[in-house]
Amino acid sequence: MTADVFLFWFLAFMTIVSGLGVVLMANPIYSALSLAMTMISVAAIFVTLQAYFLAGVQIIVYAGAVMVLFVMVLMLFDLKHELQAFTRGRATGAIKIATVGILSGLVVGAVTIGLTIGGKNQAEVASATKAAGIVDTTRGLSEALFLKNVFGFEALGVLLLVIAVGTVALSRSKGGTHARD
Amino acid sequence: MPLGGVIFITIFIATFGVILIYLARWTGGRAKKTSQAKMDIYECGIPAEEKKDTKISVKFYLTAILFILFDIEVIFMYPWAVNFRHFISTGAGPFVFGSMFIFLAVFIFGLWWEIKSKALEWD
Amino acid sequence: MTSMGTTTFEVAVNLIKLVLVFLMMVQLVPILVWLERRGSAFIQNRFGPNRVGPLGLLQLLADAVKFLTKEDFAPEKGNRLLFYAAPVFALVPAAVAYMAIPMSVPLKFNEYTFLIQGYEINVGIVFILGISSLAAYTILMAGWGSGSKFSLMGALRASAQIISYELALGLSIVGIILLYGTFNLSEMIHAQQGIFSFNAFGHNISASWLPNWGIFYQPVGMILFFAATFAESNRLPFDLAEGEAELVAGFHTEYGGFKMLMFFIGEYGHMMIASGLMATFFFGGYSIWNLTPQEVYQWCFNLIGNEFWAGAMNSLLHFLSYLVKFGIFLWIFFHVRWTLPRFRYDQLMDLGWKTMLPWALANTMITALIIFVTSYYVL
Amino acid sequence: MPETNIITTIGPEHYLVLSALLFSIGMAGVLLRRNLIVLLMSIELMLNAVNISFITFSHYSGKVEGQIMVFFVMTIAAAEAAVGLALAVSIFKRFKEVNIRFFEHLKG
Amino acid sequence: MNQQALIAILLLSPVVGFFLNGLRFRSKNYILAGTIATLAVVISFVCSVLLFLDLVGMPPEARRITANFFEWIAVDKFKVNAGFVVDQISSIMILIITGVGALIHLFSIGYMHHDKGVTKYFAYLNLFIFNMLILVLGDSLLTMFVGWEGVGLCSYLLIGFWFNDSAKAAAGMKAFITNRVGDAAFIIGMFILFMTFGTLNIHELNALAPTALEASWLGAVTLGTLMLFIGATGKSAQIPLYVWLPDAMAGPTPVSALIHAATMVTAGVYMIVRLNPLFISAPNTMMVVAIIGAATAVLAATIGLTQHDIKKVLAYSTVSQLGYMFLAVGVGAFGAGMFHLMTHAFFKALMFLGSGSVIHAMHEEQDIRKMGGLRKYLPITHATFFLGWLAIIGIPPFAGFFSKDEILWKAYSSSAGHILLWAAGVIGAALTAFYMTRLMALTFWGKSRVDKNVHPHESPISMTIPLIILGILSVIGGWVGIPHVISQYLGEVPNFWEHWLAPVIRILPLAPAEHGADHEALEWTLMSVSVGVAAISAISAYIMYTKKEGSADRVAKAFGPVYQLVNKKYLVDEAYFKGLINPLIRGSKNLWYYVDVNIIDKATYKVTDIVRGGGSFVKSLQTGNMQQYAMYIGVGVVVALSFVLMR
Repeated sequence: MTADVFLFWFLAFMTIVSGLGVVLMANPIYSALSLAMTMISVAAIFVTLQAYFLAGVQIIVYAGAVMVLFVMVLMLFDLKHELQAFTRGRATGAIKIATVGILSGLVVGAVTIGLTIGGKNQAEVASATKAAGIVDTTRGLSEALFLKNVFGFEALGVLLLVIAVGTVALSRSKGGTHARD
Repeated sequence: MPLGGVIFITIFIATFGVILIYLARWTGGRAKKTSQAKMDIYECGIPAEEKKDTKISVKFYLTAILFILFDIEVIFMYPWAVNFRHFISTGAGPFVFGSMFIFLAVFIFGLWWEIKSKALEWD
Repeated sequence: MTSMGTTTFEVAVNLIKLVLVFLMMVQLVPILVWLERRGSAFIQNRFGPNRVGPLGLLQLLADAVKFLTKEDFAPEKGNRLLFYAAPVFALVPAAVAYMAIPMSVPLKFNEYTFLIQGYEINVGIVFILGISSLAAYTILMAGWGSGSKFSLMGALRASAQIISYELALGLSIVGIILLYGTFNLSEMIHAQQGIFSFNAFGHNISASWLPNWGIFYQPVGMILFFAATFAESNRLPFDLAEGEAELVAGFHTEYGGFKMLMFFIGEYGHMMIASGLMATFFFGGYSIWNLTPQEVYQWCFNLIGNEFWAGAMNSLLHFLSYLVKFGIFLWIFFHVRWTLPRFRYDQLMDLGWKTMLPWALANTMITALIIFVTSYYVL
Repeated sequence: MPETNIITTIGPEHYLVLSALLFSIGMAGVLLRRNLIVLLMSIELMLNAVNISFITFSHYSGKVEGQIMVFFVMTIAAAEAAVGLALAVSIFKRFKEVNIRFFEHLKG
Repeated sequence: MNQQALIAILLLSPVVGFFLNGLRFRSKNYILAGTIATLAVVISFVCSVLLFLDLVGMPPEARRITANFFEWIAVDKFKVNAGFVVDQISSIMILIITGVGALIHLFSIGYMHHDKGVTKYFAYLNLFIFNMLILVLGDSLLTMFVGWEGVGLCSYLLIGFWFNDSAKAAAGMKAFITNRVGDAAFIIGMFILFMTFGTLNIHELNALAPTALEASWLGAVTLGTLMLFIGATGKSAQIPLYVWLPDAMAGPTPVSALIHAATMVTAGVYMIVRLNPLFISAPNTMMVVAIIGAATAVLAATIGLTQHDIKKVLAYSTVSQLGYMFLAVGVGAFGAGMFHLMTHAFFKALMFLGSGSVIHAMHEEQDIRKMGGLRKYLPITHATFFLGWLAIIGIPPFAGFFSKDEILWKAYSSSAGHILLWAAGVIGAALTAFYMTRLMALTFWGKSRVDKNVHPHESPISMTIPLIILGILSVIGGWVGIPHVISQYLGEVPNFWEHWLAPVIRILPLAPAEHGADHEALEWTLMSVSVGVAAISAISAYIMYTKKEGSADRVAKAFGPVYQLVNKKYLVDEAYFKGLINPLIRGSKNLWYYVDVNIIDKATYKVTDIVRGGGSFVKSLQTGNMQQYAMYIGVGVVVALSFVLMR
């Protein structure tokens, strides 16, 4: 077992465990911190897939910004415990769990069956990757972003503007004791 | 990318920190509860009280939200900045330059709006 | 391990090197604390610690003993897990990020090349920004884990401040990225070696008496970056988190003993990152004035005559050069602390959002415009 | 054709299965948790899972478009989190709790 | 600069102005709005001039600049490009539109400064200029039709600009609906032409136009061109669809000058000139055009005699002059029609702007009976108006003389002409001279009948500058087309106009009988007759309305019923209401009551009841519980995925 393989299993383990932590922890702050851990693990997985820049963006945006916001809001509300972490209702609960289970089973099954059928081409896939050779991923990324998908890029700029305006408007809405004005 | 190294040193430092904590606990000993006041949180000598609705300004989380949004816009500029000379050399310079300036105009408009609407005022 | 080398020997050396860099950081902290205390005393016409050992140097050891013998305290109301985890996590981002800063020219040994840094990362800037942005968790965990209002307020303030200035920080280096066209710190330093020289309108302009440092191209960016790093490391004049008058000591009000020391190490670690990045971005990193490493190596080789030892000397000289720059910036951190008064919180936020951010934007746009005009048009 | 060991040879299917599992975990969170903020976090988890598969396909097909998609997804996820949290704060201001069931008031 | 880019700028500049003003339509900053709008049109004007100079630089046969921006519609054979053509005809049109347009924009800054919706007004004006440019530059009938509808829309918006006044809003609607009738015919015409020739491209249509004349009334070309002509009667206010134009004077006066005198209403004439080979091959259509034109010219002029509203007089004058243009194109004198179109644009825009200046000075008073003696107060307005007056009544050497004389000569001499057409033209000219002199006399000359509370004042400089420029153009505008009979005494000044238009105009041969050597003498005779008649008519009007007051009333009394009939515009509006509109309204009411309420509504209610029943069932699934919704999604995905995978 080479280091790379070990690394993958390690990261996959971390991802799944911290991901389970998000869902299973009763205290939402622990959930948030687990999620931050998941984000960082996912960033590491991006690195193993040679998406270096995106790994950095993942950490900056998700772990460094979005999750900080989550933690901040949770602390703002001071929600230490929930009286009841999970939804009630035995029948719907069963359906929900069954749905999730079947879905993951289906996808996992599909992926493994689909790719073991195509598995004999695995070596070819690998060599094709080498040939395609994303030599400088950041350069490829910027070329695709600023030359081919420039409209999406500008549209996202506008989207962010709209969100900024919208959240300010939302947070200004009156009501409750936490509102300042 | 030396991912292994990063993970190694992370685990190393975390272990190091945990060991230090335990070391200090071992050398200094755990705090003995000689009085309730000792174990209370520090509130300048006034008996600590816990209220459910501590008033904390919404501004904090508003700042965080605005940070996220602007941070992403900054992140968008990174791949542009790093390949800007490359773009110029391939002749796509004016296009990329123009598209980023439109993006920046939106950015500046957003910032201007936030300042104008007093979303960033901390009385 | 992945990309840490191909042979066992290389991997082992690299891993040991990582530990060494970390220990260097940790060991620098007491020295810096001593320096700060002596320095502040000097500035304020006091003596400072001068009883224990020569020049009070053994004060550090005394402090360490004191920290170790303090009893381990955690408030009952708080969350013990987060309360204890916070100081441990305070160490991690600072150290992991600092590892990526190159400190000297690579050392060649047989067929191996060892970098004088923890590890080289090809998206170094993004990596350092991302990892150091994780510091906000430490603060929030500590503040919330303490279960105290003062701590929580201090933590919220500190984290809001950190993220606000992270924006200005991130934007202030876009100019640098535009200039060098890379995220890789080593490549940036490489671009700054040698004499002052650049191309504009198809012509080369150079000055042999000046180094090719980034500060000459990005003075505004430098000022903004340096100011933002002050806020990022929660140092004066931006140490609102521990505004003694209102918030006692901010998020580490409840901390004492070794846990407190670990927060200190984290804070100094951020200062080290800031100083290292200042040197790397704007002052040629480890490079020596306007000389290239090849020239220095040639000089060493003429002096010694042995390739390996000449290389080692070369690395050492550059490391010293780095240390000088590094030290100057750390000293500026101390000096500013004992010179400037503290901001009020609204002034702090105004400075970050309404002054530094627009200036950083303007810097970026003007830099891009100049680069575009000077390289697109050939006269 | 040598026998490929599922443990020692890492291929795209490993990443995809990881992605699927993470997605299912996130989905379970969305379906089962009651705290609105945890719900939002679970959605982020699902988006991350999707990102993994995008990057996987991008890497194994040698095309950079997948990464662009991830970039966009990240942006939109952050925007979604911002709006979601703003809503959660509004709910909290009104009901002093961030239980998902208060969203029923939006039914009208 | 690239010619295609010039065309693009020419077209887009008003659009940019429209958006710049339209997006801030609440602003009351009239200087900014006016500057933006005027600049936009000035830029277009500069482009037009550059394009015109480019054309001049080309050899005469190749004077044609095309710009295909993109393929707009492509359905099987039916292909329409967003293509634009600048040739001899359209280059003149764009010069007029942007040149006169720019002057009118400038005038509006002063005229509209007190108005609340001034920014909106300028946005509409720019939009109009854009649509008008599309209309004239479009290389196919469909592109032209886009502009055709666009100018109709702008006309509607601007007539009803002060829509708080229900009469003005109604005037806008009247214009719009009347135009719709014509537009429907225009569309039918396009259908017929496409069915016949398989293309709508004007250039191709002209090339495909049969050289043999089509004698039948039911021939495709005749029907198609007739339908197009009916469209033109709507847009250009000819019998029977002229009724909207006098009412259109409800809009701001500069609008009347721009849209309802200089540009939009001439679109019909322009369209016929554009398609001249096609029209020539349909002599029956030509005859109809000429007769309608002549009839309109006389009829509108008679109504103009009796009106008291300064703008109404000018409006009927416009209808009458448009009649002249149709008369010209109807007898095959396309060049003369275009010529008159241009000179008319100058002097009628001038007179409308002058009347705007008067109205402005009189504080929104439009009744000429309450004016008089304004020459003292409004010297510049009077002087320029005077030039316009000389031009319109056809006194040499003013612009109107040359174009009108050309039309009258062609009406007589052309093979499609007739002496009766010529006579109608002369009568029209005499009437024109009469009522225009009456207008001058009642407004500017004689004793002041101005209300004591009103203190007339000269208009600001932004309003007088356009007047002066247009005044100069009204004098010299006709000199580009001096007919041979006159120019031979002036040192053989070439007739620039004819040379310019010659390559794109098919000229009907002169009637064989007139091919004699004495046609020069004949031309002189006819010319002196028409000028003489006009002069006598003008002098008599002058005497009647300034020297001998009350004589006009006596004449009116003497003609009693006829005068009343004319004053009430021949009761055409009333007839339309009685014969067409009221029956239509009654019919639709019946349709609504019997068909809609009883049959259609009942059926749809049945459907909604069913849907509502289903909806209330589905509604029970909407609990507001988001997680339940998410579960539905999940179950759906599972079902879909298993279907795909198990297949």
